[in-house]
Amino acid sequence: MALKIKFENKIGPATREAFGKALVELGKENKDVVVCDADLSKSTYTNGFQNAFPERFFECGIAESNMVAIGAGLASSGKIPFVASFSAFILNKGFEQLRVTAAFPNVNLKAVGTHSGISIGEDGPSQMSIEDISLATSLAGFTVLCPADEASMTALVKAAAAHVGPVFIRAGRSKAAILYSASDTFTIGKAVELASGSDVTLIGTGLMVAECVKAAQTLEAEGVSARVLDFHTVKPIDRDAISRAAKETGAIVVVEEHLVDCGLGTRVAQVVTETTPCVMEFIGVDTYAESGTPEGLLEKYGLVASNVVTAAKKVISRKR
Amino acid sequence: MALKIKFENKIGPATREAFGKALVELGKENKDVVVCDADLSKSTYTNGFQNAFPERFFECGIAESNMVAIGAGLASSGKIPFVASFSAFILNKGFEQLRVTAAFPNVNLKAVGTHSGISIGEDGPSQMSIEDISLATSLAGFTVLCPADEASMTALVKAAAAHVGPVFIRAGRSKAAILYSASDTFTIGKAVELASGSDVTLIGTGLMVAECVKAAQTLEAEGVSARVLDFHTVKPIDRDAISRAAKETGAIVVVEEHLVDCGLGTRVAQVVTETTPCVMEFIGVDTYAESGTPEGLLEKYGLVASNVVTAAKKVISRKR
Amino acid sequence: MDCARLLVSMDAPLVTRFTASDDTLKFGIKMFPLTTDIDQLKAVCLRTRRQIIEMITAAKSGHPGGSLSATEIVVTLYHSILRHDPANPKWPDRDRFILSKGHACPVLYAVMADCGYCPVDQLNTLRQMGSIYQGHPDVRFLPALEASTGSLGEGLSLALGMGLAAKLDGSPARAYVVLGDGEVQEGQIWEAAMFGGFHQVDNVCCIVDRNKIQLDGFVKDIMDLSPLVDKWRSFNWHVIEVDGHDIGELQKAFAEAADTKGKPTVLIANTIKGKGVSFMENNPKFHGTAPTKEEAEKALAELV
Amino acid sequence: MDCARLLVSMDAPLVTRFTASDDTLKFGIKMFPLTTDIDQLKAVCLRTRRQIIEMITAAKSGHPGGSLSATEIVVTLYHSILRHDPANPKWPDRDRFILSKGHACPVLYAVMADCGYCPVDQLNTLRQMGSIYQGHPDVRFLPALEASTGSLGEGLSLALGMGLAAKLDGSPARAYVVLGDGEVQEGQIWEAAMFGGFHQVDNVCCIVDRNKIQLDGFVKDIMDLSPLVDKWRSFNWHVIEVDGHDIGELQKAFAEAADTKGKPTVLIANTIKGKGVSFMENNPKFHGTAPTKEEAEKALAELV
Ligand SMILES: Cc1ncc(C[n+]2csc(CCOP(=O)(O)OP(=O)(O)O)c2C)c(N)n1
Ligand SMILES: Cc1ncc(C[n+]2csc(CCOP(=O)(O)OP(=O)(O)O)c2C)c(N)n1
Ligand SMILES: [Mg+2]
Ligand SMILES: [Mg+2]
Repeated sequence: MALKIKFENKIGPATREAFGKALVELGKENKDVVVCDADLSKSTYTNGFQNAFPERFFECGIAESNMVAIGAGLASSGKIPFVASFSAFILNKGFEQLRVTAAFPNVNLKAVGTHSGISIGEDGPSQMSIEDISLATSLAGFTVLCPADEASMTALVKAAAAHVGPVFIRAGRSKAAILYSASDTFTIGKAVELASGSDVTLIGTGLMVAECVKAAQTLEAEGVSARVLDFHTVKPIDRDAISRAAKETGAIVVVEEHLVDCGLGTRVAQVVTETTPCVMEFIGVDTYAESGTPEGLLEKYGLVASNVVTAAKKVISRKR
Repeated sequence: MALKIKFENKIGPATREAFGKALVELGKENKDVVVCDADLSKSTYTNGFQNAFPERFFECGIAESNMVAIGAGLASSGKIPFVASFSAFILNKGFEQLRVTAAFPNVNLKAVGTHSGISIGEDGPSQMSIEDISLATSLAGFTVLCPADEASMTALVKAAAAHVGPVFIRAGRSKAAILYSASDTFTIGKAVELASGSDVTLIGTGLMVAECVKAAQTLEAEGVSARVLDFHTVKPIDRDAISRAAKETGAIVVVEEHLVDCGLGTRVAQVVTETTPCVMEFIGVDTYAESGTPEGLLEKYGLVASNVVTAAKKVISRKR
Repeated sequence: MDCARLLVSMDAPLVTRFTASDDTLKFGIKMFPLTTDIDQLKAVCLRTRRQIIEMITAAKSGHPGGSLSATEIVVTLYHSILRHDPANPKWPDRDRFILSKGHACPVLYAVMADCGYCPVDQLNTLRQMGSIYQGHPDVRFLPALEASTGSLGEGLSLALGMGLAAKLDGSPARAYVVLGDGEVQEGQIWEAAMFGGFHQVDNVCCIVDRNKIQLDGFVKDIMDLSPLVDKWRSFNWHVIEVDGHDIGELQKAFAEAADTKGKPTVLIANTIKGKGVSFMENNPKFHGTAPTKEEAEKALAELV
Repeated sequence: MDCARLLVSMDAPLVTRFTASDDTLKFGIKMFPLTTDIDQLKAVCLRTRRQIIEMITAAKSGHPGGSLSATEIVVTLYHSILRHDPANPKWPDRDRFILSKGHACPVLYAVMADCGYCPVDQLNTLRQMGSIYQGHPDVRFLPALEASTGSLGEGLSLALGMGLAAKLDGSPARAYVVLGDGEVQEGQIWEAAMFGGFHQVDNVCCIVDRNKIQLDGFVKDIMDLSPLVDKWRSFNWHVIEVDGHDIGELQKAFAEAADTKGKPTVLIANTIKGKGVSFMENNPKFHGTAPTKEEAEKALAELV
């Protein structure tokens, strides 16, 4: 493999923090940007926007269903609303509102879920979303983004605002390893190839992208050439990158901090069988996790680089 | 192919009606069976149970979130509650309740969604659920059933009641072609092979199973041998049937009245790439439909036997 | 869209909150002529009711009861209250109308067509594939609609969002939303009610079509709402109880709502489900059952 | 599970609704000894508060404010009101307790451990991987809990379901549920309130921990609830306002709730968030911030 970025395994801000900062910048650039939150503005980092533009911030209290539809009403009147909460609450309590008031009429609403995955840590599974990719991608017409680090989140929040149509952005609680710099550019729907490689492709999204990069480094030391793709966009899915990976590497591992049987992996598998069938392995969780440190949980539930290495070797061994 | 059932394309009752009748029988057999509905008892057919056992029927009004958690409370105290509404409403408005009060603590709740898919007809997309398979399978620990006709629904409602743990049952509004007889038996998690075949496998669920059978008949006339599998259980998925189909027929078509990129098809594709990669085609919808007759809509949105035939030929042509 | 504007002679507008703005120039706004004339409005209601029966009969499915109960409410809004221009349905400063109880869309389609938003002669394609008159309001097919509805409980939140947007823009636009009384059982209504009261979204006016019947039967048997006035008051709304079939009372209540500052207003509009057709009145059967041809003839014979 | 039963000398039970049934034989029920002795209960509250501070300090994260505000409520329930047996947590006729505001679980864990449900000496493993004392109540780890909570808004519905089940079974079991005041903004609470009032689920008693603070700040600034008593009354509940730190008032109110037939009862328990620790009292910061070691020492020095 050949790494296309400078990766030093340095820890940067959480993607939720990057989201909060990007919002403030958006607010400066465009007075139509408005923000709603449901009593979690300190955790979603929308409080930066709230402080900067109090008249464009709407506190909805602990009432996520109403918040989503309030946002759709604002969007229907020409605003660009970002409605935010924990991913588990905005999607699970706002799904019908996202469907009927945003997806179905194609309204320009931006929904943001922070505290995705199990890496939120001590608060435990009631606050973790391990089904948000599934729910968000079940909204026809939605664009679903899951950036891996600060720079990609910043760029993609702006891209989401510029995109006309409903968007869901998935953000994490934990600090995220730095992959990109502020000068990197991102296109919605186009995966980023972080490392070229020919033996296997490692597809990650969110925090798992860095684990894929680390795994690729380990694999290289063992003589295995791994391609690494950052699927910052889960929907629309980059069919082209998938079919090329299948054709050129013949083996794919998908890694996500999500239920393994209804997330990015299943969508990639669908494209693989529709285009170029190849062997695949999937890394994710299959049950609700528990309290613990983020690092401890990722380790226990098999979401770290060493698990990716093992899966890569396994999938390669399955190639005919 | 060799058809293993007598299929005369005769129309029987809707699966929702079969569900309603089975509930009454369950009520007679087991006094712990209780039912909740959200102002749709005439449409979900829970009104049969209501009339037979009024003291065990709880009308919740138009408040699906509360209904689901009321059901979980009943289950926690030893009852076997069936909570029913349209699939779109019970899952989309009750998802967080299903997650936290049923899936997460593994509570013995049975949730039933009727009016699945686009074949509900004239009421249009706000009442159609084309994302219910995705949402229900995103609940860890849930068993997800989607029977194709009266006899299989009747048997599987009973199996659901006997199964200890949370279950979601998907039912349709339209009358369903008869595939089985009352003496047929069904096992949760085990697909039924309705026709043996070697050139291609047609996997269907719900109303689409009959379309697969019809397609297999057409294909046979053209010299193509198609296996037909009824995936009445979407979760846990029958990995064995999938990997055998992939190995023995080398080509699979999945047909579902559901968003094509987040339903049964994606789950089958995952198992295929994990076990025996092969070419696949997928039939489903990719957008919200509209009002119309059930037949007209199925035709327009490409969910009839002729579409299955076309896909089967295509997928066979893609075999190497 | 081929939208022949109906020309009906009308009095001067009742409410003249509207002041010329850039928008009127940009959008070439020619306000729909409003009227206070009750006889004239009664005539509109009569033809609306006839249209509802005809549409639903032609469709062979649909919801007559809740369409008929809301007729005076919707007609009064479009003909006496809303600042709107059917030729410019996206004029930013227009007042908004949302039928949250979307299953009652026949009344909305009939009134919008009558106002010139959309063709009268296609009304009888209701619920057919490709029709702009979908089974529930769908903006993809009829963009002049303010919202796609049909999943109960969402319209009040939408109206509040529109109200907030109007305030941000300094627009005189107001948002009106009709809820069913069964719909009021949805928790989201109370989340929205709390939000509206707390944020003082006084450019929103909610109308509860209190027809006392929902899908499975009478509201009092399914999930009673009483005391409904107390509920809304305790959520800090200005509450006006009206006879929802009395156009004069409705006009006065809407005027009072517009004059009420610091609080949103809710009209509890007491109505009769199926109003105007003897055998449909107060009859749960006609919540969601289309009349047969014979029943339709009987109904039309009464609606004269 | 290694559950050492704490032996505390206690008075006779306050409420003796309990009558011997087959269950007592089958389950070998030895009712937890209840007491009305306020001094004794105050002592339990004090050690509970100390335990809360210690647990959260050890965990370095958690929610002290809402745990401290609910201390008298939870202690009074477990020691004066609930018919329960820590040795038989699944006894069908037991009274149920649900902490719907699951983030306040430290108070519940401390009280349950003190009653003998679970080990006191593991309380300081709160929020650690594998601990039975999860960050939010999780029945998978601590089966003696009645419900897994943490997603706000769900506990009242659960309690109502349990109340219905008890009625079907002819059981004397009652269900108690504690909500946060911020939590009451969830629409599901009002769906449940409407259900409880309509179906007269009078074996359910709801307690709103009215500590006037939620996550982002004061309830009155985030989404005011006033007039809260009127709201519940208009949803047909029997409402009792109490000082949520006055054990005698709480005991009386719970007795009144048990005596109230045909209506469920809600206690609006006026409390102080962070109660008992001067620098945490009424301080939004300590909704979800663990005390530092120094702060913990200061707090424990006050809790004597
Ligand atoms: C969320 C949701 N739940 C259930 C339904 C099914 N449904 C359609 S109409 C109706 C009854 C509505 O009664 P009401 O609000 O009183 O309307 P009206 O009497 O004015 O027709 C129901 C339950 C729905 N459309 N949306
Ligand atoms: C559905 C849901 N939304 C948001 C949260 C995040 N959250 C945790 S605690 C809290 C504030 C709760 O305030 P309140 O109910 O007043 O509790 P208390 O003051 O008693 O701690 C919030 C918003 C949650 N747990 N669940
Ligand atoms: Mg009604
Ligand atoms: Mg509080």
